[in-house]
Amino acid sequence: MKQSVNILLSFIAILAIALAAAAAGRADAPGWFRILPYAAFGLFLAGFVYRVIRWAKAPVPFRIPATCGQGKSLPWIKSNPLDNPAGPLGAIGRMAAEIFLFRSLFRNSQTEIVDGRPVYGSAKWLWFFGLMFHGSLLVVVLRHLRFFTEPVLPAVTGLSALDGFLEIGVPALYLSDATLLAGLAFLFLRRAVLPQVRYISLFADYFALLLIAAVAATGLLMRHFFPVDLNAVKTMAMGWATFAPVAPKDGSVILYMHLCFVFILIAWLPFSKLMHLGGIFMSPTRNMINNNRSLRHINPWNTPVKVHTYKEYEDEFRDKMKAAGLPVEKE
Amino acid sequence: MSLAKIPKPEELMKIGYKPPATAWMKTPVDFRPGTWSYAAAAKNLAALDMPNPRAWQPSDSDWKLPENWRQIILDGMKERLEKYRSFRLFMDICVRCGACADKCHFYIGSGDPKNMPVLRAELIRSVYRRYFTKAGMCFGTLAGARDLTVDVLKEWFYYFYQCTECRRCSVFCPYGIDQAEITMIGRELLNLIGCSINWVLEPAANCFRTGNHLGIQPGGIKDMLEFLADDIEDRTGVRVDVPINQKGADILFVTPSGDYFADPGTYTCMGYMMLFHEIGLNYTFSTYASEGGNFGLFTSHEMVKRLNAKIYAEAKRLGVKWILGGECGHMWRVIHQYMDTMNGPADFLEEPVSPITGTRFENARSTKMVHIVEFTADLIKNGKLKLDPSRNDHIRLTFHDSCNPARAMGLFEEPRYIIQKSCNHFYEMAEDTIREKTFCCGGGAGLGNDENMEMRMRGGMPRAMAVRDVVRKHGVNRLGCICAIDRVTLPPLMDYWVPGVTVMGVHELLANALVMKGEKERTTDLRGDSI
Amino acid sequence: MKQHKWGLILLGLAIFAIAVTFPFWYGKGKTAPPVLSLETPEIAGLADKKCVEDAVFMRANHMKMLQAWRDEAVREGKRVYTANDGRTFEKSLTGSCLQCHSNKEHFCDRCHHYVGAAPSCFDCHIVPAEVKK
Amino acid sequence: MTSSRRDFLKIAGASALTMMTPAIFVPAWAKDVIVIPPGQGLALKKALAAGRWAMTVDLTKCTADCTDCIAACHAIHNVPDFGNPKDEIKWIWKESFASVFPGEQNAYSGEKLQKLRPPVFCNNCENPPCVRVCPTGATFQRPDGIVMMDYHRCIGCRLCMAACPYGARSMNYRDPRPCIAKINPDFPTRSKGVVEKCNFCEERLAKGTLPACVEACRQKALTFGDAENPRSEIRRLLKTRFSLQRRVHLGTGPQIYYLL
Amino acid sequence: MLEKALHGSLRYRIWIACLILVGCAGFFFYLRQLDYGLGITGMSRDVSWGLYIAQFTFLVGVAASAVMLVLPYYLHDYKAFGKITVLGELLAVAAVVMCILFVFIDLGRPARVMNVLLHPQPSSILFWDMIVLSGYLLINLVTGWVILACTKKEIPPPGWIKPVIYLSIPWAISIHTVTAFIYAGLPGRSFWLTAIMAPRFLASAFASGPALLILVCLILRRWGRFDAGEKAIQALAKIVAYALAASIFFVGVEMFTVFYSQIPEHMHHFQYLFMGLEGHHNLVAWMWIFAVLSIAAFVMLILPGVRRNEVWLALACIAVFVSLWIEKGLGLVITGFIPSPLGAITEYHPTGPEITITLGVWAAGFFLLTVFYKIFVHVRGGTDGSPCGPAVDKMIH
Repeated sequence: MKQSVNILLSFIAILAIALAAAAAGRADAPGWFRILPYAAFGLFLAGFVYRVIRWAKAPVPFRIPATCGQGKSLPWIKSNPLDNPAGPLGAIGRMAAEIFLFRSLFRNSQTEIVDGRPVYGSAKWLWFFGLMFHGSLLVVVLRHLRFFTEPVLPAVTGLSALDGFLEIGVPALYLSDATLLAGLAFLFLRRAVLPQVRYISLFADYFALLLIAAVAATGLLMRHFFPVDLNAVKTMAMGWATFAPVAPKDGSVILYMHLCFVFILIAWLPFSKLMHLGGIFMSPTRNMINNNRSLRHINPWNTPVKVHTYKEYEDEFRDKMKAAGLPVEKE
Repeated sequence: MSLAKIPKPEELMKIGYKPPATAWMKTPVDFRPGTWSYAAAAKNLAALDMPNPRAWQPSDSDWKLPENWRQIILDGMKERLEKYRSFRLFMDICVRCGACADKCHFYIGSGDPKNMPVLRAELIRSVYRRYFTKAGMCFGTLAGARDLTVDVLKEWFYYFYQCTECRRCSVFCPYGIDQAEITMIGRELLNLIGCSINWVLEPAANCFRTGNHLGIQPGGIKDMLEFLADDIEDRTGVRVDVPINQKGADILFVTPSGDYFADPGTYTCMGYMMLFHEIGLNYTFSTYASEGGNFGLFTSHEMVKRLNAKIYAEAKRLGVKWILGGECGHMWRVIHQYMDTMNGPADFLEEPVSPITGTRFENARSTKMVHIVEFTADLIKNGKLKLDPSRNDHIRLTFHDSCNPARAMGLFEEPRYIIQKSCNHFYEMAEDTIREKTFCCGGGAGLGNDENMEMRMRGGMPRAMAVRDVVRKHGVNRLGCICAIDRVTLPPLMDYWVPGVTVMGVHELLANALVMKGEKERTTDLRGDSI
Repeated sequence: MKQHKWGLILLGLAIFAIAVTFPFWYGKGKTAPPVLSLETPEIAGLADKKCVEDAVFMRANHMKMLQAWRDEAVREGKRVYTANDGRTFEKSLTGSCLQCHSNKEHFCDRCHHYVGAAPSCFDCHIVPAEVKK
Repeated sequence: MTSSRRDFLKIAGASALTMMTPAIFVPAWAKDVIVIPPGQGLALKKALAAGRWAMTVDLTKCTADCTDCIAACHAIHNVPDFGNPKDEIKWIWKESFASVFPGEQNAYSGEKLQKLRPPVFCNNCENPPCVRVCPTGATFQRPDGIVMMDYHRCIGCRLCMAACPYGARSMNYRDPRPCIAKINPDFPTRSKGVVEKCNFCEERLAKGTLPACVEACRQKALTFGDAENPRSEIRRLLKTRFSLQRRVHLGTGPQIYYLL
Repeated sequence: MLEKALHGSLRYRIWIACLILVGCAGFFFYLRQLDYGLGITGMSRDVSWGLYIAQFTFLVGVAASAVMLVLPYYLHDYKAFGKITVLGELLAVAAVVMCILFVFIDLGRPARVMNVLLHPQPSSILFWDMIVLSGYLLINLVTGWVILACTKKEIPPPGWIKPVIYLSIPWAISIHTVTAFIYAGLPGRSFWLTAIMAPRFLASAFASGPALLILVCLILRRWGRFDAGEKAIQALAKIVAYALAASIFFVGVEMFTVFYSQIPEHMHHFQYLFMGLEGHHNLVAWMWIFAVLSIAAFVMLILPGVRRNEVWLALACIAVFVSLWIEKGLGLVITGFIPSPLGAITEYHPTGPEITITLGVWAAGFFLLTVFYKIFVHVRGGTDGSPCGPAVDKMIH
């Protein structure tokens, strides 16, 4: 199968990165790890800003919200301010629901033909696991602030405590790690197994999932199977944050792999489909207010066009109009 | 005519959703008869000053493209990437989750993976990546990029003219990616090298010259409207006026030409005329702006603007206070989302106020154009109409939300309110097929032609099956809608999938129930069927 | 209506940039990494200043080792740990570890606070020095 | 399994390949419960070992108003005093003869019996129902008969309290630490939410000392020893004296013998 | 389908808001309990299980009752239950979720709950109870949801669902049997040490669960646009009547054995329950309410004329539910500890926080139940073919 090649390739790519990281770790990485984090983070930030500015530079010539509920019209008709926002509050609410709750994906259904007719079943798994994956990722990222703040922010400590509420093992298994991997597993399997989704999947689709999975897996391995000296890790992280980078002391191979995957992930993010992180905020069908008829929207490049004027029209049809008894401008 | 050529419904229903063994980039397009529309005639291209007028058909191997066609397209893409944030964004942020896949009526009806909105967009995205992103330039296929070849161009033509721009996919997309936007840009690009379909360009050319799609000249319009007035008198005993091009009228009424020239739209038009007469509205038709529809929407943004300009121009010339629009789908997408931006501001008009009820239509404050169902719902709510719903007792109705009023306006309750007040037997279709999740008739966006009939029947299948369900469950015999294209495309769809169901506009239903001053006792509905 | 909405977009970008650069400007990280104090009388009295296993291993693995000790001592009654170099120790947090590292505040806590670890050992196990106070 | 875990620590400690040792791919928390083969354990040189630990309480020596054993036990084990009977935690306490031995008294029992206040504690049963019902193995029986509480593993479901026919178990309904008069650093306190009980001073046995209550009893009423060793003092006492066990008909095999 | 629960009438929204409010109050006090420990409750060294475990016991019965719909429909093709088996399955789901919550909040160290899985102890009945309860939850969630989804799609349910449904029948028996074994297998607790504990549990379960279902059906008929059908409701009422009869009979049997044998240890508990012991009679009033209500309910249900009257039926069902709640939810668990093995009588008084937390869990369960039934009614209403005119009317105010 042609589409399986992409899966294979992405596995190979991940493996290659892991090996490279291992090699870099052996070959006395310190120098490397003084530049790499800044390079990756710089690419991430600059790339992200660049992409957003690039989108922003293109105007939104027309107001094209996709309306998914009753619009605001006559006062006695109950409108749906969230799915069909009539004002900025509604639009903000709609975006918030989209970003935090994956509102549109919540609508998802599954179509199949049964007994010669299409039926539409509820299909919330993608929504559920998608939300679980993204939410877990957010928690994981926030938790890592413990390596970047000194003293550790109380909120971060609280979040970690909540996340490790179930005392599974020592150190306690973070639930977000488990749910993150579960979400990733669902998304990957879905992509690799469902024929339709596999058909549309590109190399980058698998690679993105596997890269994040690699980050999560190396992180989990470090926490539970190949412990590292957290003091040294934090010293390294704080070194970066204070622009006084120090090489990780006694860094393990897994740590190098973890870092390498993270650097590649954040450096690649702005230039990949993962940029949907920023893009969702800009989507005109979602972030616009449906007030087209009550407030004029301006198109900055409203190019003049050639039209067929009434004069030209009457000139052509004047006789016929007169014959039909229709009024004309010019007798 | 082509109904005979297309397979029987049972045959058509055998849809395989298994994707082909070859990767989509390596699966060439097959111009199978019945699934594509004829190319635009040279005369129509010329009439609209469009490039590369010539005689050709998509099934030809040589499309007689201009020498530098690739450059034209790429330049056009670049220009549009800079002009439309939607286009650039939608090229960039799709994650190919596939949530849109089985939401497209053409995919459900055909099983062709390139009819999944995501893949339809990938057709153009792959070219975007190849020429406009570093990754695509460097890594090619691995980055999902591919060269723009004639085969790719043919694929574009086939699949962008196999999308009705209904926006159903956009409802389900987690990023709101709107395939209609991508299709519109895709069609614009194709138009740059003269690749369009005749069923779009002929109405557009007609509209540009005569003011309406059918190319009807002023006298013809008057005759037809008078004829409808005769019919009204015959059914009701009331003679209604037919004001045309009247200066000094309060309101300009614009409706698709299909409403006064083709059944069953004509009954809807009779409905408008009866309603306006009954409430004593001071309004006028126009022969110059005799078309509400706008096939420019299926051509290019520029063409939208060219064809739409007549409405405001005519309103200004006639000196009306505001504009009332009839039942139409894409007409309302243009009026709601484009008209004011393109051809406004309409500062020569007044903010719309119903002369009958005094209601101020706040939501049309700037555009100054009110949808007739908003107008009528307001009349009913204020008790200005006397309705006898039992006159519609022979009708068991279900209602089809047209894509554009649904997903570009959110016009759901107004038509239902009118329906509910005008008849006693109203049944909704399955909830996944109505309101914002409504299915296309299969023939929108200029695809409602006969040569494309198989694809229309496939694309319309989800809608038709939902109708069939309520036919079986509730004995429904009539399909209501508020769209002129629906009134043209749904009857053959119903004949094919659900024989026995006929199609009507909401104002036909209203007019059946409307008790008019001085009317005789009604024995038939507007169609002459006894009640 | 405004066209580009540059205001909103730039605001959003600024918020984003501020958020992701948080560790850089939060700035409280100038403090040096904690120095774990080994200055207790017990350690001072040791001829060979060596922990149960070597320090690199202990830094990364002490929690796992303590957990293993815990289960073996409580559940299996095996209370003697033979270190890699042959020395033996009682498997006991209070009885072994805290005897040398009697300065919990300056040894355990400093690092635990630094990396945001919150072990629950001391909910039950007692630091002898603290009781004496 | 057990030795491999010790090996892990050794190997891991020695090897520079800290992170690459496949042996540690088994997470510590995924380890099965270890079944201790008989005759193993208590490796400390001075540790006291037995086939089955048991205790006799000589009711002829035990005086009703003496609480030395209780005080010693509770002090050494950091047993808190909450000051209310609801949350009360007790390892040893005294009850009336009728309560301890329901059915063993009669209407005409002499004053001598009625006046007795036998000390009661966990019987460290031979067939302990609390171990049977514990869903996590937090309560388990050692090969030497001691019924142990693993405070690290207890989830606080209190099924063992329902199962114990002797009311020997207490639940930490709240944080005990603030209510401990004087903390003994050599024994852990408990956290709120776990169940605890007499453990036959297994921590003292490991160090070669007798249970605290036995040591504390000035009347020498308590004798502790190996019931499986026919030459032990406890066996001698049981051979020569009449003894009662609490609710022995329940089949639990209590290992506290009351001598009369 | 989940989205259907997000919209509803004013009455629905108020009801949901109330449930959320009570749930939040419960959650607040649960946080207090987490902080302070179980000492916040009325439980003590002697009475170490209280309201929480008692509710758990009672609700296992409610959960098991789904079998009373599934069995007649699937094994005996009793068509009248066809429309409402899903109701029973979803009730079971909500009840099992409440059970699990009640066990969870009763734990002293909830954070360690996973130890049950990490260190499984096959000798522990609680371990088996966890397995049968989670299995039952899964079975009912899957069957209920799949059948509902198929109803919505108007397609026949998939073939594999049948074996799962058959499996749910013995499984339902097992959850209550295993739960009964938690009590019946304890050597020192003579009150529970009886071989008919499991049958007693089942009998009361088959009365209380269907009684609740009847009430739900009556509510849905009046306010929910769903009619389960008179035949189904009457059949359920008969099930309740005979199960209640069996339940009362079993209690009588226990009393005979205890009081005729005159073994003091066994007698004390019943004396405490119905007469009070040594001046302690906390539960006496409750138990007599139980006795009166259950017998009155039995009489009402056994008389066809009374049973067919909707109001009387509702009253009888409330009486059944309340009386069995008293018997299982108060009497059975707490009395096992009174008197204690050492003969001490410690009374048990649930505290305010404890009651609030208990109500919070009930609210969570009813929230789930409401959501399920909202979806159920929507799906049923959508396919049963009521004209949609009135619905539109409601949307436009």
